Amino acid sequence: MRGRHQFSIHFLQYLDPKGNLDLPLPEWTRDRPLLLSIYENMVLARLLDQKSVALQRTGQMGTYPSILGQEAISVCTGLAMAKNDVLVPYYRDAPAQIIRGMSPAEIFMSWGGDERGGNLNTASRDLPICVPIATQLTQAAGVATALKIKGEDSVVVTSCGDGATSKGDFMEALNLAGVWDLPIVFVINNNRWAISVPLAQQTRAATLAQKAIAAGIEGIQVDGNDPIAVYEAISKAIERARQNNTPTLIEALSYRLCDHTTADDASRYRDADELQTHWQEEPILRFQQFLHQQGLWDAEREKALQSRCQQTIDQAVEEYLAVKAEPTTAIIDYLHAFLPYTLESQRSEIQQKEAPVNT
Amino acid sequence: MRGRHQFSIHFLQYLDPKGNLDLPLPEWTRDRPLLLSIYENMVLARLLDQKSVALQRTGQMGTYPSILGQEAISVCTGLAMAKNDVLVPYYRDAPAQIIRGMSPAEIFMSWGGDERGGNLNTASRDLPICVPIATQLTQAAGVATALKIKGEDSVVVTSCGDGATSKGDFMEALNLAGVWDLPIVFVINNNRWAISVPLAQQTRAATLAQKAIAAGIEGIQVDGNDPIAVYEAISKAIERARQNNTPTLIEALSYRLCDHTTADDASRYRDADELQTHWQEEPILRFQQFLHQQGLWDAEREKALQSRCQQTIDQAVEEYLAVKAEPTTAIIDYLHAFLPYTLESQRSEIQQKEAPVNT
Amino acid sequence: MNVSFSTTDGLATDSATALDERPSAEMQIESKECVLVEAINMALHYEMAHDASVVVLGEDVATNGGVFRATLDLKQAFGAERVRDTPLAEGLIAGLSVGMATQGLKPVAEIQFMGFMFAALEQLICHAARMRNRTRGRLTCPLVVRMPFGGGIHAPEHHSESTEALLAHIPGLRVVIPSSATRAYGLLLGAIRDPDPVIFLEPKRIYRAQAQSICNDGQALPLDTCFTLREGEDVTLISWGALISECTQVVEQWHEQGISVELIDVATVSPLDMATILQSVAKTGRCVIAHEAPKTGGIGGEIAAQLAEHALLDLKAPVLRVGGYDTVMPYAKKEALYLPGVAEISNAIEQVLAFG
Amino acid sequence: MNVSFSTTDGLATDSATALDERPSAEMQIESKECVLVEAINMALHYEMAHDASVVVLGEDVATNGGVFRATLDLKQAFGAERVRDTPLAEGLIAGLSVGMATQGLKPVAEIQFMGFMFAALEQLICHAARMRNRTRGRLTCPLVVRMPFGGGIHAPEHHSESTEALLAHIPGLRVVIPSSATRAYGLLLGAIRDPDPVIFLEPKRIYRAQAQSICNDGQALPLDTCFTLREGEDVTLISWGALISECTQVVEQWHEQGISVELIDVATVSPLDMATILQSVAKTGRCVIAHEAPKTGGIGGEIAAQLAEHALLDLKAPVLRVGGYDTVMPYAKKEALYLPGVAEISNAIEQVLAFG
Ligand SMILES: Cc1ncc(C[n+]2csc(CCOP(=O)(O)OP(=O)(O)O)c2C)c(N)n1
Ligand SMILES: Cc1ncc(C[n+]2csc(CCOP(=O)(O)OP(=O)(O)O)c2C)c(N)n1
Ligand SMILES: [Mg+2]
Ligand SMILES: [Mg+2]
Repeated sequence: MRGRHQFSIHFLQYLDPKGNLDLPLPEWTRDRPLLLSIYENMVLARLLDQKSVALQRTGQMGTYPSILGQEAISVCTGLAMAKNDVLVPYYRDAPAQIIRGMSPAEIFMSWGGDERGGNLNTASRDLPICVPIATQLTQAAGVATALKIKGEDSVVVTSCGDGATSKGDFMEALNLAGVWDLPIVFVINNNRWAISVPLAQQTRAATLAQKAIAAGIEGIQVDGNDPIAVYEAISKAIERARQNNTPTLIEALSYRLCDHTTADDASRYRDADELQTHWQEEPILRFQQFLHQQGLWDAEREKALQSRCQQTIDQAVEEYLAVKAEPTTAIIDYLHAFLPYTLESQRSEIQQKEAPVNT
Repeated sequence: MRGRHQFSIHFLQYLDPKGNLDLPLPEWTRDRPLLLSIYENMVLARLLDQKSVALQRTGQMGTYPSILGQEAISVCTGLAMAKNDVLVPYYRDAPAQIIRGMSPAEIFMSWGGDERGGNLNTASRDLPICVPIATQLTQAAGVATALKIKGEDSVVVTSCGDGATSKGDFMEALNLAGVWDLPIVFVINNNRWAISVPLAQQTRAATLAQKAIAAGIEGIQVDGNDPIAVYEAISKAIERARQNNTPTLIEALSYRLCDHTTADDASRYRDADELQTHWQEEPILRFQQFLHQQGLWDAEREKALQSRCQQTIDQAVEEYLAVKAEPTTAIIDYLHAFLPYTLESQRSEIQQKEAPVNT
Repeated sequence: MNVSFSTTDGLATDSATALDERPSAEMQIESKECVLVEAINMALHYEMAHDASVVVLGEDVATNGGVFRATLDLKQAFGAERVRDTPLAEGLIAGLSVGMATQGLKPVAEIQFMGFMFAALEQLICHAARMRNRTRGRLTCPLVVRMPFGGGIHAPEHHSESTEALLAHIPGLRVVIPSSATRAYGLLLGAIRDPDPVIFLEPKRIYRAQAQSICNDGQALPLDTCFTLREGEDVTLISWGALISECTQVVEQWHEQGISVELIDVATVSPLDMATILQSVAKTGRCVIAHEAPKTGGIGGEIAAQLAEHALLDLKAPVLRVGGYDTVMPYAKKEALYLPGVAEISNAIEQVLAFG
Repeated sequence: MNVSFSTTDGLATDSATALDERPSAEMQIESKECVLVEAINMALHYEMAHDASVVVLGEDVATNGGVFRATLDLKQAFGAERVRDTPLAEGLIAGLSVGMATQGLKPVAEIQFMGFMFAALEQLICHAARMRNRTRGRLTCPLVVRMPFGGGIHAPEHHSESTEALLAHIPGLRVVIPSSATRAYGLLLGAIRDPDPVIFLEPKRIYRAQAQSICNDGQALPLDTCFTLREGEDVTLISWGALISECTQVVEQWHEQGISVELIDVATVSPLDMATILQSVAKTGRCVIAHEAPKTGGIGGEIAAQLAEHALLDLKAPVLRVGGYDTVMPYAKKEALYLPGVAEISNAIEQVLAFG
């Protein structure tokens, strides 16, 4: 306990913004289908994102938080996890949720103000997205504790934004993961902004990864727009968690190329140049160039992929817009397993109201 | 932001448990009155502590948290602060509060269940002790912010226990102190136990001082039973805070030689050997031996001091037991600056009740 | 003895039928003289032995058995995996419980004192109460949060409050308060087996009051009914928790004067079993409600309001509420001034009797 | 213009006399057409200009001027020292405010949405509401916590709740809710000048509804009275916040049918100005209370209870409450089903008129 203690935080990057390698590729990159799947999911994510914004703008969906430029983080999270693992996501994790079996239509539903969007395929035990910042993190620790108590070899992956690291829950969860040896991976999408508050006003820490030191756990910083670095860090962390119940904090450095949500106007507080420079580092083009260099990609493939994804999205929109309204009583029927008799009169009142027009 | 980051935490100790020096003494130790004052205040603190426990055992006071063995931390805190600085204490800081002008009788009153104990001398702007763990820390950050806004050159010193470092508020306050450059010093009394929970079950961090790294601020670990190390660390930290608004986290390693409070029985969860070994490191005897070696102390001085302190305590007890009961309406008269008319009828009800017998 | 883990989906039904599932022949049943806190401990031992998905967590609950000893010997009996001392963070305790509950465990968390529950409210209100609704039943939150509450034990600041009304206003949370050892045993079993979140408030002032002989047969009590402790014709007296003792004294006093008071222990303050209360007031026409919490905004107000709405014509006198004053709970020396007692309750009854 | 800092001791009196201290001649007074959120912004500008101890803090309040623009241009006008974007932590925002307030500042904190207030409750309930009492007046907490609240704007989960009853039950906290631009201006000034903590809840659904011409004269409104918006003889209709708009429509409707409804805007829901309400019900004998919060345990219950206690003989009909259902606030698609509206309120009035 006494004496001098040394700590260090490393930064991991394989692909520079131009898509050139500055480290030898890890083993797993031999798996070409995986590389292509990373790319395809990022492309799908971006199209889904664009469509979501469009639906909101045309009044067909509610407020939506775009993930423009941050696709690599959530995509690699989804791909690095095993089916039996549990995802405890935050609201910019649609890509991971889709990879884990949620349909794009369900994503639209959640943001369209329909609770059924959180139902996923009923087989899943992933948590739905969480709006109160950082509150998902202590829940994730609880999920990891449950897996451990039940003797499963599954792990938990949970995520949050840079702003979330200022809320006490973040450190409470990290600290517990350390002292209880929980099989959990914390992924921070450091997109440099919390609505209008830049990272520099969020903390004086040089990195967010070093917050792991306070909990006595592993922390690493990666280029969050480099899919290879992100996948490598997350899959290694998952492995450690699965083998030895060792928790890890991963800070994925990215940038929010969009407004905070469709309700926000970032031009009020962020200057255009900063935005422009970060467009040079966005993950999709970067990874496409890499695939080209590896001889894994060409214009034709790109064209095919784009239209394939576009189709998926268009179908999802149709599906979404065709969804039948829930019975009005749904607003009270899921409150408890069994409706307390005291609520029966309220339920019949609700039953007599007609469903509101879908807005 | 990117790249490799290095951090280290140092441990400071001048006096080993036998009172022998293992480092050259700092400048300020030439100030003999100060050295003696440290010792005298520790002796007073211990007598006050014994008396408080006795009062509780005899039903003359409520639950009381002893500070046995941890006197050096609070005493040096009180002595290192300037009059104009602000203390935001926790419940084991009676020694610092007394040094800053609170009377022992007021200490008895607070623990005797009388709000007037929190009134101090009305000139003071120190906060009273805080029961909900760690909640004083964000308040302390607010006090420091106020001092800064008002352009004062005063600083804030706040304290908490080792268990408190697990509560989110702790990190929220630390993080803010860093990003707002606050003139504040955080002192952790690491007495190794949070009621029945040992430090090893509180966190996996090797030190509590390293939690400063998460906030990007200075952290240092000191032997909390070595008054010279504690005073040195706190006064230097206060100086930095006053000069450059640089916050510091100080972990003072000590040990709870007593039960958690008079309501606790530590023998249920802590083995006697551990307790015995830590008696070898307690601060008062250690410092007395040091003073002897420095030729500053002898049996006669000790005798005189003991009786002087005993007198102070005895007077305080008399004072405490002689305190007149407050008017019954005091329970509502301090709720607001002006009693809302809606409470007038309740007030007159209260007025008609006679004061409960002092228990 | 069922030691299989309930699946997330299975949970609701498991718990729903839990009562029947437990033939009392299953284990030899002993009866025991217990005070309230011992009854709680007995219920925890029983349920942990019969349902491996039950997990206990909180500050000082494991090695120390809880600062009030409610979780005594659970760690010895069921091990450190299922009985856990947490780091010091109420928000964490609540968040952990929510997370565990979504994965088929049944966490029984202890908040050491109700005065320290506030850091846990974000998880309880935003998540525990909503997880089932938010996921349309895919994930559920069968957790219990136990908290000692109420005044009268000369404790330090923040150790004596009664803020049950805050929790009772949250749809999705059940709030249960025992007033005797027997009801503590049965209601806690009911709370743990309930497929949804339950806040279980323990009146610490009577933790070690009157012992009762409890048959450790695992029989749960329902969480949607008041208990009529004493039948009466002239006045209905409604209360819960520790004050039930004072109320009982008051009933005795009036009985000697030939006035029969019907005493109702609400027990589950949310959802409120108004049927029982309305029936009683329809009979007596007079009603007094007593609770320790500040009068304004307390649960007594909700009960009185429902009487004003549904029983106006039955009422022969104003509905009187006896509560704490609308001020901060005083420190120990003056808490007696704050707490309503026999005198105040008896007074109110006198007034409603005198009326009209 | 007073730019000296109030001392801790001086605070109470400073604030108490704040109203008189501000001769309206002091600065040239312009009137301006404002919607509610602009009126709040105007009051903040006015008070920061006249009292250097006022400090604004919260998430996105400085550079961005608040997500609803309530704090627009304050940073430009008064600088980054007094207008501060905090890190993302509501507990921190509350703790900071308590700390600042004890040192003679007057923090006006914003919680971005009421649904995120829970992490701040420990500080507000355990400290803001108690600091004066705990120190017998040595330290005080003259802070304001502003929060947008209520439904109807099709926001995501947790952005539409109305949990004012939780705060109204806490002795030591004032809870104030404007229902028009004019009252928002005056009540917020009153809240900032109040020597004790005030929770200021802003009905965001009407943030940009009807504009009113407001004279920026720094005149505060009192925080202990209801506002009778419409005199009437037949029924008393009581509400607050955004629902006042619907209530006004209801009053119109009934007016056309020759029924005069007295409309009371409670405005300060704690402490409750029952005198005004009792007076009105003594006149009309019939009362309907409407709020967005779940009906059970809402503030409507407290009002009805006090009527049942103090006005039983005046009541010609049961006191009816129109509230949200006792369920979780639905997501946007179905929030209209949850929220009480003109139909429900009008219905209740019809019932109390029909009774007896
Ligand atoms: C407890 C809480 N406080 C405030 C908000 C409002 N809010 C929504 S997102 C957000 C910023 C989050 O920033 P960050 O954590 O960096 O995540 P990002 O949105 O940038 O991905 C805020 C303040 C909230 N949802 N929850
Ligand atoms: C928020 C909160 N939770 C729980 C408690 C009950 N409690 C009082 S002291 C204590 C242990 C504190 O341990 P530590 O922080 O190490 O301080 P120490 O008492 O050891 O000096 C606990 C759990 C409390 N006072 N506040
Ligand atoms: Mg961000
Ligand atoms: Mg400790």
